[in-house]
Amino acid sequence: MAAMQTSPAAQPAGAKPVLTVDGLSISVRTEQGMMPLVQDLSFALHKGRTLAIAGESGSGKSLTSLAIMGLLPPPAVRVTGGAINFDGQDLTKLAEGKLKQLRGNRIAMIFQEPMTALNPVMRIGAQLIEAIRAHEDVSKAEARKRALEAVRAVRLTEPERRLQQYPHELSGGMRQRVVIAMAIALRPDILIADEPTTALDVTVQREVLDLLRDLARDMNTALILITHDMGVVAEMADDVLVMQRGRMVEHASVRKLFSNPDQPYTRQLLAAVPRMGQGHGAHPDKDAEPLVSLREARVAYDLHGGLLGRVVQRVHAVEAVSFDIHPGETFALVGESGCGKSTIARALAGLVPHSGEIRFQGKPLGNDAATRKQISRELQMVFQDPMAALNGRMTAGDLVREPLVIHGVGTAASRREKAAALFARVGLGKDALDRYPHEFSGGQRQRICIARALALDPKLIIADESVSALDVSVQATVLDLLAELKREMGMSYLFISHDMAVVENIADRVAVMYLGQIVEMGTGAQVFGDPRHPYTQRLIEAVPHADPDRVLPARVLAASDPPSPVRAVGDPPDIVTLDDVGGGHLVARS
Amino acid sequence: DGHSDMDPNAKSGGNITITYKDDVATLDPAIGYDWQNWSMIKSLYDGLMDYAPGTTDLRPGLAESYEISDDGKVFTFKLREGVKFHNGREMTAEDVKYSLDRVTNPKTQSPGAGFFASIAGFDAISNGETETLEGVKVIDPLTVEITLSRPDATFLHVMGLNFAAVVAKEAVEEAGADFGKTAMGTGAFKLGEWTIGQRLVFEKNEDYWREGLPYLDSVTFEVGQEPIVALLRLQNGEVDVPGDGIPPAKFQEVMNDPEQAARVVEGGQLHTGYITLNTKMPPFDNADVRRAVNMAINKERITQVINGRAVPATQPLPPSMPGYTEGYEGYAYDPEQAKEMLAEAGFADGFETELYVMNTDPNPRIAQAIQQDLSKIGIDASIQSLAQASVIAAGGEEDQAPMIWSGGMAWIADFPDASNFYGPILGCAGAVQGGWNWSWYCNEEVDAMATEADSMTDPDAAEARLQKWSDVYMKIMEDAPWVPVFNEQRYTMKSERMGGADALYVDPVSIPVNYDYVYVNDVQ
Amino acid sequence: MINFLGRRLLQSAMILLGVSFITFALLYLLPSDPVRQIAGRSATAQTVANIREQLGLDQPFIVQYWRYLMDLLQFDLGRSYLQKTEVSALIAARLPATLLLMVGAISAELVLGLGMGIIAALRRGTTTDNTLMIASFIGVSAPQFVVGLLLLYVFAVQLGWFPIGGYGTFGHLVLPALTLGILGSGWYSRMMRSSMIDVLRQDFIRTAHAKGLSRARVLLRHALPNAILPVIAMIGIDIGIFMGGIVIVESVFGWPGIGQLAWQAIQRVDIPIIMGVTLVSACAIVLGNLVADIATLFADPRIKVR
Amino acid sequence: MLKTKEICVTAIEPATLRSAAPSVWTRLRRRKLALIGLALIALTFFGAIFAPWLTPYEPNDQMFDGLTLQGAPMPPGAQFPLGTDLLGRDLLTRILYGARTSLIIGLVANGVALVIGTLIGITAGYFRGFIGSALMRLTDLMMAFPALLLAICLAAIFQPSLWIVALVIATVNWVQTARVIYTETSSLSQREFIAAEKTLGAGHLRILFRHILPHLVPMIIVWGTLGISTTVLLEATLSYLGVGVQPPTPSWGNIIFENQTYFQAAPWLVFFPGLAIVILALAFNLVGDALRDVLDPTQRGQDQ
Ligand SMILES: Nc1ncnc2c1ncn2[C@@H]1O[C@H](COP(=O)(O)OP(=O)(O)OP(=O)(O)O)[C@@H](O)[C@H]1O
Ligand SMILES: Nc1ncnc2c1ncn2[C@@H]1O[C@H](COP(=O)(O)OP(=O)(O)OP(=O)(O)O)[C@@H](O)[C@H]1O
Ligand SMILES: [Mg+2]
Ligand SMILES: [Mg+2]
Repeated sequence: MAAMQTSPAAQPAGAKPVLTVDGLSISVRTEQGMMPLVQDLSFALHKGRTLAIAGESGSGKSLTSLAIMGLLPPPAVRVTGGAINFDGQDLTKLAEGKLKQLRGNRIAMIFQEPMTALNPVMRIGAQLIEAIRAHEDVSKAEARKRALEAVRAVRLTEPERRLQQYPHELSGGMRQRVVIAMAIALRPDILIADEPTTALDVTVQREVLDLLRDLARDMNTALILITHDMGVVAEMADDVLVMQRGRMVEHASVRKLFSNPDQPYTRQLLAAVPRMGQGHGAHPDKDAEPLVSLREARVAYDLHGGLLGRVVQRVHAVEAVSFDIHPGETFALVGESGCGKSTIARALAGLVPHSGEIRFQGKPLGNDAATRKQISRELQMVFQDPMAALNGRMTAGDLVREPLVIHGVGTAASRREKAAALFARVGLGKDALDRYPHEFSGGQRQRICIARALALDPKLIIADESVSALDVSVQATVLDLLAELKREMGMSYLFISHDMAVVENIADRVAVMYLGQIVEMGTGAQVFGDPRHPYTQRLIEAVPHADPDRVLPARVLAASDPPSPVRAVGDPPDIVTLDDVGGGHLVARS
Repeated sequence: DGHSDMDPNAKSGGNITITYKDDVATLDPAIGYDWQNWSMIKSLYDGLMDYAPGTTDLRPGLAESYEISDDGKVFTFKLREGVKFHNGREMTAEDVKYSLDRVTNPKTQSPGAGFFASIAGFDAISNGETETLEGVKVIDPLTVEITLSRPDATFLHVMGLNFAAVVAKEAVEEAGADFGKTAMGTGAFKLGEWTIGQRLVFEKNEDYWREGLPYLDSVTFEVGQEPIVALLRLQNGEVDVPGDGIPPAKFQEVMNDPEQAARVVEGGQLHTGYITLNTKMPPFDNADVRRAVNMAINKERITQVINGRAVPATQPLPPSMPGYTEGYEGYAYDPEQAKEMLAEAGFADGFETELYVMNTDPNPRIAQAIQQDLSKIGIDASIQSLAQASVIAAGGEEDQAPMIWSGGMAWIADFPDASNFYGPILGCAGAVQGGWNWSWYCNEEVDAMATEADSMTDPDAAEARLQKWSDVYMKIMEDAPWVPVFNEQRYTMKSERMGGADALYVDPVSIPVNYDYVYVNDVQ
Repeated sequence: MINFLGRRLLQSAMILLGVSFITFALLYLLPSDPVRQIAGRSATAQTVANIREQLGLDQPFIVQYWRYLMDLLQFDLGRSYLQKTEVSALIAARLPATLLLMVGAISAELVLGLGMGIIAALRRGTTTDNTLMIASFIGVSAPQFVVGLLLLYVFAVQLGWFPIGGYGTFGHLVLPALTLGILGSGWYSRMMRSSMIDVLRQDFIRTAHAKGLSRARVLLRHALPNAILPVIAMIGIDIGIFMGGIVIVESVFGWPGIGQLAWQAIQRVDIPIIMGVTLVSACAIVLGNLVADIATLFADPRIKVR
Repeated sequence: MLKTKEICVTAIEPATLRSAAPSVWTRLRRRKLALIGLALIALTFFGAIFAPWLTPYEPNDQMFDGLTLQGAPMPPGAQFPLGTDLLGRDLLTRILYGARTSLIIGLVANGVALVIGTLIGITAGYFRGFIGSALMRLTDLMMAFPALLLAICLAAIFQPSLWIVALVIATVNWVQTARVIYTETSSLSQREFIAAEKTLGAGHLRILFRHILPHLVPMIIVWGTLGISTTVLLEATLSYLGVGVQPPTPSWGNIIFENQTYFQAAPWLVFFPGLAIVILALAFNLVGDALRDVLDPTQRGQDQ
């Protein structure tokens, strides 16, 4: 596919770009010689404007930003052509010592993973102060003051206390804000944000995006925003650059791109974006016996302490949750991070002990090995992070055959056939059987997980944030596959996601969770069309829309600590009561 | 008065440093029984009897004179006047009695108690029936009378043992069980400082009853010093005498350097290294087999293996011991004949056996040399190289150790008398479970001869007595329960500044040095 | 924290109890008779029996152990069979030296091992890396006696930088600590290398670089504190490993520690001393593990005291 | 919406466009260092097995001309390539025969210790609960117990012999491995792919050995190779204390220990056996390092 450059949207007349990238090529050295990863990339960046780089996973977005920072992973990956001009110097030719002075000071970057981007054993304050003192000869106290300012600027509550905390003591959203604070502390000319919100749930995502936009505006910073979420692109960007397989596909202003994309790939990408309001949703078949039924299910994690390790506190992760999943139904759980969605999934899969009642196919879920093994044939789980859920030392083929081997299904030959068939089914070639998980892209890995879950022809698949990390096009493929299987084989899903648009698109029924309890439940149309509970309303409001013309709802930005499900022993939380507001639409009484 | 021993060249004053590998276990004369604290205790304490420096000649110590009754059973000791303990109190006959009572009392757990078995009333005290020795009487403050239950020709030697040293009662009672970490005697030195694990300092006893002695102001013992390192320090001028001698690994180096070799002192030792052959275990119950083994051992070669630091032995007694049989050739090295003898005894094809040995160098090496010699006559001996305590335990069992190489645990005489090599290690008394007669040799006839010899207490019969002992050992050699292998020579070194006769550095009683008589040249 | 310590101390007490029992049992089974050693060569059977009774060695095993345990509870370690001195006094006199040596050795091995490990990790795959690998293996394989004497010969005798053995000043400590440290440094350098390689791959290192920090700062402030975490746990294990080496090193350098005491006691089957030293060394190891855990606690804020 | 097949083509990342993986052996063979390691190991085994044909001397033959008249050993020379020892035996011969003992100790005893340590560590780390804490308390106990004392006592209670020594070494040397493996396993068993296996219905044994164990291989290699030196020297210490292999049976460790005080007078007596130990441990480490890389799928394609 030839790269075609469309002229970017009109730029502020006469303004000189702060950064220009000219014909940038990046390659990796392999056994077969230099392999190009990014080819012939050019763009310009202006003060106070936001450039979004979108595109499929593995298309070279992160590498491009690393190249600007001069942080390409040595020694294999290198810039092999082109120039990056900043402030009259070519960054690709600059000595490490000079680059060091620019990094953090003039060009700052927010990395893709907020969870791992901070040094876990260093206090937040120290990490901030260090960044300031690396570039400005100021006293510790002065640097501390500046750090405090930065922390206030990203609207973290209790800024003084935050400086004393360690990264693990903060939630993902708060950590991401710390990373942003670090990046803006020195008021850089250019801020690169690589997928700053992918790991965050919608409400936090909303806050972070608002923050970035405000900062860019207030400080007149040029922002490069890398994302695969077209909704985010639409809301944030002035210009968009679409990449595919290391090449630029299209470069246009955001309005132009959304209203009139030039390139087929861009069109594909836009078409794949799930949008709110396309949902269908169906009422459950009340007569059929439910496949899964939860009655007052509870999961509490004990926190031990004391001389004898007695339980001193309890995390009420799931509290008196009841719902049914019927055969052939897609049931979705939504809610912010830490509200207990995964815990329900884990309880169902038998990974954590529960109280209350969980029935699968009418039989109560026990904890003895035999029934567990039996149930594991019928109930499969697809985990949030495919890389973590696959044993990196086994080939994809072995991984998919694994459930067959465990349950002694078929012969070696028949298993091999079955694995190949499953791979074909999820759109992976035969050659993929002999490769290892790290040799696949994120989307492909997720498909391996799905193939594995399908191997035993289960009745229920639990999909815990299975598509969140995928770029839209891959996400769409996976969702299609799930729908296809549901049609063909009558499979049921428990679908967990924080992406409201996706949920709305595929769920028959939806339950909204808050602090371990369900606060609203009904068909997709009921919940999304007529959200009754304030929390549900807030969630839906926070969803970014892939529409640059939409007027953003006004919001009071206040960072708040999420309420905690940790309670003293003997102090259980209040149980909410659900009222039927009509047609099986249940809403918590407030 | 001992003044005949004074060295006209000696200078008074100065300090010397002596090193040891092992820490000093105790300075309690009733307990101390290793050759390291043996000489230290000798300098801190005195007994009624003593030896002339550098020799094996008995002389009176705290006793000015003594008388022996005609039947040889009653010894009357006249004590010196004005002898003071280190605390200034005068020593009296009561102290002598107290000390003997104490050492024989089982509560003291003295390893030397058995030496006093001939004193009347010993059995009563060791059974715990009484606390005092009936045979020891205080006649007046300066006279002690000791009555024996049987004549004992070695008794004066016994009174020269550390175990018989005179201690101050009040000090013992004050220190209680920790007496061994203090010292209160009448000796030439008193204990100055003792830092456990590091050093002991002996200070000159200004009131010492042998006038003019000691020459040195103080002696410092540094413990925990690896012998090789001690030698390095000696070469560096930090140490005066390496207490553990010249380490084998350095022997050649020292001897090949004329400057250092000049400071090496060589002397005999009352020591014999031997192999015990368990006469209760076949095939060593056959005297011909034992003789064959005696002929199979190449003593010259073994001596060579330890760098010639010994002389091949022919009999149990070392050459410097009175009673040694001059001119006795022993069993000459002759593997051919040994093989023939074995064949005649019915072991033409040899046999398998075990050789026990203590595990510190050079003993395993010597055992391997012995092993090779045995293999030449068809005996296949496997080596059991064990910790000292384990070898001793095995030797004390009737049926466990067919052969033991005695090195490291070997008999160094307690006192220079021929009888000292018999009782526990060759006599019937030692051939009991847990005993030290590891060859389990018990010849009633020889035992009778030994008893007879030890009853010859008349000083005029000394010659005859020694002849008797010589006969005893010749008889034993005929039965061959042992293979005497070598008599170790002592090689020691001193720093340039050390003075005094060479004999003081290889003193047979006070090893490694007779601290009372040595001096340094570099004092003003 | 108090709770954590309390629980750990309780556990440690159980471990010490176990150690005391096993040691006591093993020594009881040992085929050598301590009474014979005490009584000496000329002892009569009566004397032997007397001593056996006095020491309570004629009692059944369980009674003996029980008595020992009761004394132990009053911090009475008994008296040495051969020296007659209180074991606690003997140990107390020597323990400070051993602890000092231990601290010195651990410092030496950490400095050497971590240094070598870090350099090897940074120079991964180069000649430097390979040279350091060979050096580690030589360190691990070299007999301590020889290493000690060699160091002594070169640095004390030839160069005269340090005293030839002994105890007292810092100069005395250097060579013995180094001798022990060389052994441990081999292990540490191998572990540090792989730990460092892992950490250098992590995201926050890239963040640190992105802040424009100098290479040295990234290494020392960011990589090292993280890479060292798995290594800290080793320090507890180490003390146990050192216990063996201490016997040799203390004797080569004339260091007045408990290693020599233990060595002589084992040779002479002086059971109260062996028991005492074993318990003290077990205490040291348990304590070392505790310290390692607490250090990890401080070094890694993610670990919660439970 | 996009069709499945199209995505399949576009989603292949350039870096993964590689031919099928060559076998472990082929990849190992490409590494020079690994080959050197293998050659050294082979050489050691060859020397140990064919010792009688490689040297004209007997290992225990105390030769008259092997000592000077003063009883000093002979330095390396024409007659005795590596010199002689303190009893006039040929050192090369003893090192060759000693390889037999040392290989048994360094490989078998060390291997058994490694297996025990791994099994205990992995079980305790995975099962937690009663079994886990019982095993870890045992490990703590063993760690607090002076290994040398245990070794001495055990060896003294039984009759010392090569196999007893090997057994003793195995019983005391597993502890550290267990501790380290335990920590690693505890964190591994929290990983999501283990949870995933559980939901598939995999049994404990399968999870332990198919899924956790392979991840421990690098650590096992580090401890295993460093353990070679440690155990060979521990055997020597035991022999030196008289509870090990009995003389005159040679082993690399006891040749060193017998002669270490002579290292200035006769350095070859310590140097050559020491060299042998270092080379053996290093050789295994070279192979181990290479094997670790080869077995690690993320390292594929990185070989020279
Ligand atoms: N260190 C490396 N060695 C080899 N190939 C690499 C390396 N880092 C990245 N790549 C490859 O370079 C390509 C671009 O990677 P990059 O991280 O820039 O993708 P991306 O566009 O950021 O994707 P994502 O949305 O998944 O983050 C990918 O195919 C990837 O496999
Ligand atoms: N093993 C555990 N021990 C203690 N608390 C836990 C444990 N696992 C989860 N929790 C707590 O239980 C609560 C629910 O967690 P859960 O993983 O179910 O959240 P979630 O809704 O899946 O969140 P996310 O969207 O971030 O995945 C959280 O407060 C979490 O901190
Ligand atoms: Mg990326
Ligand atoms: Mg979750």
